[in-house]
Amino acid sequence: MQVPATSAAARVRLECNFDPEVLHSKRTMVDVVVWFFILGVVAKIGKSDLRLPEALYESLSIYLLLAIGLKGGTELSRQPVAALLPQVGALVAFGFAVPLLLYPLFRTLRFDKANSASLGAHYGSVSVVTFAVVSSQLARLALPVESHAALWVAVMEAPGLIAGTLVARWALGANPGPGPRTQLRWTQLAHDLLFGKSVLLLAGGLLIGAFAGDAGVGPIKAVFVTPFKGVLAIFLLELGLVAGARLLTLRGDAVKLILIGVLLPPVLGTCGVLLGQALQLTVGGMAVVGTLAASASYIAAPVAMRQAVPEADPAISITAAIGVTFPFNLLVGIPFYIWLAQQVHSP
Amino acid sequence: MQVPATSAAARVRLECNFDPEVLHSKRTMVDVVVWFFILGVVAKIGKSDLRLPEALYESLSIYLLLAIGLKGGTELSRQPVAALLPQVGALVAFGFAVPLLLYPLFRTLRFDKANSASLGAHYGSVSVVTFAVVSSQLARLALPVESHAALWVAVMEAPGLIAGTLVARWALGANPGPGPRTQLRWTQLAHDLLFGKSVLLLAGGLLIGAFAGDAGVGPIKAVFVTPFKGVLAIFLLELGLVAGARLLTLRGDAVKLILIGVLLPPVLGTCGVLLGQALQLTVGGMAVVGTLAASASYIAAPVAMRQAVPEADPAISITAAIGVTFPFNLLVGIPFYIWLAQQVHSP
Amino acid sequence: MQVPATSAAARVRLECNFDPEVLHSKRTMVDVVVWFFILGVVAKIGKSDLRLPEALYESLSIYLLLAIGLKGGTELSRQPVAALLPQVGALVAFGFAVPLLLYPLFRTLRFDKANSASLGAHYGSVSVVTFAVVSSQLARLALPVESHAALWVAVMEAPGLIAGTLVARWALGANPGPGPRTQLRWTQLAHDLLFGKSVLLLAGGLLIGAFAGDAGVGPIKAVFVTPFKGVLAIFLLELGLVAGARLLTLRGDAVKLILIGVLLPPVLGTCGVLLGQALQLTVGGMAVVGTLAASASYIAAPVAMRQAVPEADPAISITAAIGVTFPFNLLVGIPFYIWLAQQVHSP
Amino acid sequence: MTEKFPKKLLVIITEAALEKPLTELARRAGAHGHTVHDVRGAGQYGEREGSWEADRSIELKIVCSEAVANQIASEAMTRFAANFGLTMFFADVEVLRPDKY
Amino acid sequence: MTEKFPKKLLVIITEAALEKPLTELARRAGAHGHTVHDVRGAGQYGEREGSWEADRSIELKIVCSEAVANQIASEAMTRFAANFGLTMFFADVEVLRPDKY
Amino acid sequence: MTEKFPKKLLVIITEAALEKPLTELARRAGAHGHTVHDVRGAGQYGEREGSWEADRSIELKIVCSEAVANQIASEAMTRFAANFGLTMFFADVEVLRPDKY
Ligand SMILES: Nc1ncnc2c1ncn2[C@@H]1O[C@H](COP(=O)(O)O)[C@@H](O)[C@H]1O
Ligand SMILES: Nc1ncnc2c1ncn2[C@@H]1O[C@H](COP(=O)(O)O)[C@@H](O)[C@H]1O
Ligand SMILES: Nc1ncnc2c1ncn2[C@@H]1O[C@H](COP(=O)(O)O)[C@@H](O)[C@H]1O
Ligand code: NA
Ligand code: NA
Ligand code: NA
Repeated sequence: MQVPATSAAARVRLECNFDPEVLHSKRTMVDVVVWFFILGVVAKIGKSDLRLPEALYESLSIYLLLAIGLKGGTELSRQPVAALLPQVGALVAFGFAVPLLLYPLFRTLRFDKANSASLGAHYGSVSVVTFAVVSSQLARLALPVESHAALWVAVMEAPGLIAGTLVARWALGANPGPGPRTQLRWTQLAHDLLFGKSVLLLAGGLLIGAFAGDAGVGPIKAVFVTPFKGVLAIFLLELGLVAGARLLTLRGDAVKLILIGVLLPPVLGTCGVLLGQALQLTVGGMAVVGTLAASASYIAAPVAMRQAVPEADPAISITAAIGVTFPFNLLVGIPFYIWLAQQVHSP
Repeated sequence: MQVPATSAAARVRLECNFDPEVLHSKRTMVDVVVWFFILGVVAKIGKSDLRLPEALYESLSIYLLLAIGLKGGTELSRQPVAALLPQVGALVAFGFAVPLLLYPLFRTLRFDKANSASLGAHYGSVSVVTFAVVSSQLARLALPVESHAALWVAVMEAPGLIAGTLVARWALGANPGPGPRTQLRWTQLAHDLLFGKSVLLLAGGLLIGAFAGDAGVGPIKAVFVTPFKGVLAIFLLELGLVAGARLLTLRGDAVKLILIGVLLPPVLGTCGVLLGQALQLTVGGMAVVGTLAASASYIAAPVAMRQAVPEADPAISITAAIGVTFPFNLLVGIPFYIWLAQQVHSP
Repeated sequence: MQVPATSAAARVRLECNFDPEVLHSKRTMVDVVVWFFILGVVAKIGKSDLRLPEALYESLSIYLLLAIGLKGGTELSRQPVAALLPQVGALVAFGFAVPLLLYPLFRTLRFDKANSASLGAHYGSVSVVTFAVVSSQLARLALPVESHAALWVAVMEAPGLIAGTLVARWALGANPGPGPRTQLRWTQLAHDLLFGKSVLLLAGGLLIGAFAGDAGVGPIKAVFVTPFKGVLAIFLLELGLVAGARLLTLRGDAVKLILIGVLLPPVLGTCGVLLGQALQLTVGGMAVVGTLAASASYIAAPVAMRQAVPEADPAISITAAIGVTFPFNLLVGIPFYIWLAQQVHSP
Repeated sequence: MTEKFPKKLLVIITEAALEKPLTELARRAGAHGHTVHDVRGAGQYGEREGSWEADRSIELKIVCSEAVANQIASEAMTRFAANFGLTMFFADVEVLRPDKY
Repeated sequence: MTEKFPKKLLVIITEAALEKPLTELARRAGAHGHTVHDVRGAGQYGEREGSWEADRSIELKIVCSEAVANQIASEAMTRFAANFGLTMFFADVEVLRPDKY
Repeated sequence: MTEKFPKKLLVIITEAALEKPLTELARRAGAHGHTVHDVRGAGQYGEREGSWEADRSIELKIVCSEAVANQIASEAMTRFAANFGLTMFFADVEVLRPDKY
């Protein structure tokens, strides 16, 4: 992995811990939406009776996916498709590679075959909400991002899940679990990923945005653009409750899961930033790809893995993804990927 | 039925398919909210696991009814009531006549007595969401509409349902179905229509708007006016899922239902536009009355018919109303009624 | 209790029923949100099938609590904490005193011990929605309020509930009810109040607002500030349904409950306004404290009393709180407390 | 050990439109209470996903004496079975307070 | 055919406020699990529509041995029946994995 | 009095991910219908609060002949019991229209 050349100034900044010009004070460093997440975690760990109705959770996640897609879509129509192909190809390949590369690592950490494959799939796929938070941070810092970034999210959702499933098939094929193997139907898996809620709504939003264009989307911006960040805040409150619940159930393999959840993201995130650099993205773009790479899916992945690799214990992957990695990225990871992207960009 | 005199220019426009000045390009012809409906249909037919929570569906439909009422109400207070009476009377009579006139038609098509009455009731009543879509289209085309149009929706909801029930009583009275007749309590039916969700919220919104006036409604416009179209988009996504589900269940009588669902609206819509002309409405007003006439109810009607004409198979009416007529109106009908209103208006 | 000196002019105004300058016409006197409450009551009493989904009710109440907290929080950070302590102390003491003082009154009215304690707890605590309505009224009348008023709500939630529980323990200790006494665990009660939904969200919102400051909260104002009043309107529709249901179940003790529900608020409200005067609050601040004092809790209190004083019949307290006192405050009480605050302020 | 008394549990799964008529019927037939919740499902009349008004189904439970259960069931059969999706079954249950049901 | 083993199903319909106390009680009494869902209904203490906090009801199901069911039921009766809307019934069920319940 | 016919009620409480596979399995095994609703609960595999996708549980009810119930249960056991939280029980019920189930 090529280490970016850093100027003296940048090196100084590194020592004084993140760019002091951009992230000047503790208060502005933490995006307001992150406080909602923390409130949720505190509520759960404090055994509050606060419970967001499941219908609200579902409604908000549908909203976020559609809104992210729409935003990217209005810009997408202006892009020459050919120019996007290398990006898409590289991101798909990256997402696909992650589970393959992580599998031996997890096996070394004594996770069984199914769990190693499933964990890899979670990290190979991406977290839409983490994407929303990094976007919101970049907007606050006035760092522009490629306007079609939502497309990256859409294409990075599935490859990691497919690769994770392949690894599991290959690994378990020789040594099946206790129950009789259910035939994996690949067409079924492909269908479920493509028509799964996340990809369908992201892609649907992208297409609607592209078809309707800025003028068409204008009258619905009061729902899909203006309130986006506030809705994200409420969703993070709910995710805080979920993450808090996972932290409460940490048991035997707690140490392993915390280590994975904290150490993997910076590594994957660094790879992502460098990939962004290789694709000649903007600073914001590099930070976004870094964040996507570092994020672990917890909407599409758990559902997909339950179907494709039922032998894996969902508690393990979910705890790592939403109990550890998600908060880590919110609090530490995202500022770091942004900082790193700025360093890497310095000529 | 009197055919409107069309100028040479209008005739030319007719040939080149809709007014090219107003509906200039394919892209702007389709309102953005219609894409959400299509996304829903695609998701359902593609067997996606996307499901909007029922609580969201209910919440959105309550919102839409209230918002439509409120918008009409703030204007209503400025109208002399006497001036509205002829309109209201004509619309009530129209809605009442539809099931009576359609009954023999449906019987000819070999629907049984109960289903013929129930189908008529659905087409005699109106679809609130179709009204919302035509309003949104007219706004985009900058065609003004009578500001109290919501009143039309409110008064056209019930008459068709009452007439359909009467037809069923009359037809089935002589030849009751397999189960013993339940006594129809008219006071019960009247109560259920008046205090049913749709009429109550529409009328409630109208009255609140009228009482509070523009100044009073001002501070709640951020909820009931600004985001209206975006909320409509989400609701149409859900209706797309519902319509897709109905299309998937089309079976034996598919051809009949598709024919009815596609051929009735233009006929009823034309009558509606001409009625609007007779009432000396604006172009926008004629288009709205045409759309209301052409629309089939799927909120109030199914519930009312299940109580009043339980012998009718709800699948038949609902498939025609929301599986065929609703998408038809969205994609073809509404542009046609608007175009027709413009033609009719040409002096 | 010291009666405020009223000038001749004020006395004249009193006779002609409320200040004619401020509350000039019937129409503007009733805030638009109150009409939504009335619509809900009418729907319920008219036996409409209108039902707001429970998930919507829960979502809205979470929203309102968070939004009220946030709004207060952004201002809180600017206040010297020391200056707030006397206010907080006085309000806590007031809330604590109410159940102790009301207990003998309710006993005289022949309520049993448990119900007397529980009723006192409901009136000792506060209604968040009543607070929202008085704030909205004051904004309409352009009367400024202390910007940290939400803090008052947060601190006045619990004391009344604790005092009511203490009274019940003391009264029932000697003469236990039919079932064997459940050990009351005080730590449990303290935890449940502090981490209960209302206090947690109010306090959470306050802290987030204080941490993030105006700049941080800015981007989420489109969700938590702009639509606040419209959301309140929808919530009042739901509360109207709930209040209507309580009115429908009024039976034996109807007269007693109506008397309590109508006569207590003006008395408590007057005490509250005078307390506000003693604390040297603004006119708006006095009106708010008066309203809080006069309001009866129906979110936190019923839940807390069910746990702490299960012998009390929840129907009694809830009917008084939401069936009688809440509508009374909406329609009559709040205008009166505002008027009173203005009188008291007149030098 | 506290004594138990036999009762019947009648479960009715049907369209949401029948919630009010059926609970009224049950009260008239002598039931002392009922419990309802929303369900989705499939049967003879096709799938009911419960995602919108006309597609909603409920499950209604009534604990009562055998005579009352029979009365409710037979009335529901004659009035509704011909025109509504309707699934009914009886189960034997035991309760602690026989007068309550 | 796989063998079946008799167990008791205890169903408790009550106010939502008792969800936590009852599931804790069940665990202490030896139940290995439980299932809950929200319901609405009516009984001796009037109608409960479940449309807001204080009006919510739940149905709790526990599959367990007869002894555990009796223990849970009798404890629930003594602690809650006097002050809470509470409907309980027992049914005989069969399971495939007797040790699980 | 109308005649009653014995049937089996099979109740399966499990993760929401199995809703589709299990209802398909039931149809193939010969069930004429099914009813589902969302639940929360706890068991061997820990608590499931149902507050988000991966945490949702369902309760599936099938009224059918004993043979069909056995078939569904044993297939569910072999295919899913090893990897999914799964609670199943059988109860005897009576219906009025035996051919419907
Ligand atoms: N065999 C069955 N087992 C369980 N539930 C059923 C069964 N058949 C029907 N149902 C339920 O009863 C409703 C009406 O059934 P049907 O009258 O068969 O259309 C369906 O929507 C299902 O929820
Ligand atoms: N006979 C009954 N059958 C079914 N459910 C009942 C019955 N009686 C009461 N319930 C339920 O149990 C709850 C509490 O009942 P109760 O203690 O009678 O007020 C009610 O809200 C109903 O949901
Ligand atoms: N003994 C029990 N009684 C009632 N429901 C149970 C029981 N055990 C488990 N469940 C339900 O079945 C689901 C899966 O159980 P398990 O396989 O034990 O994890 C749990 O989430 C509960 O909802
Ligand atoms: Na990733
Ligand atoms: Na019509
Ligand atoms: Na108070």
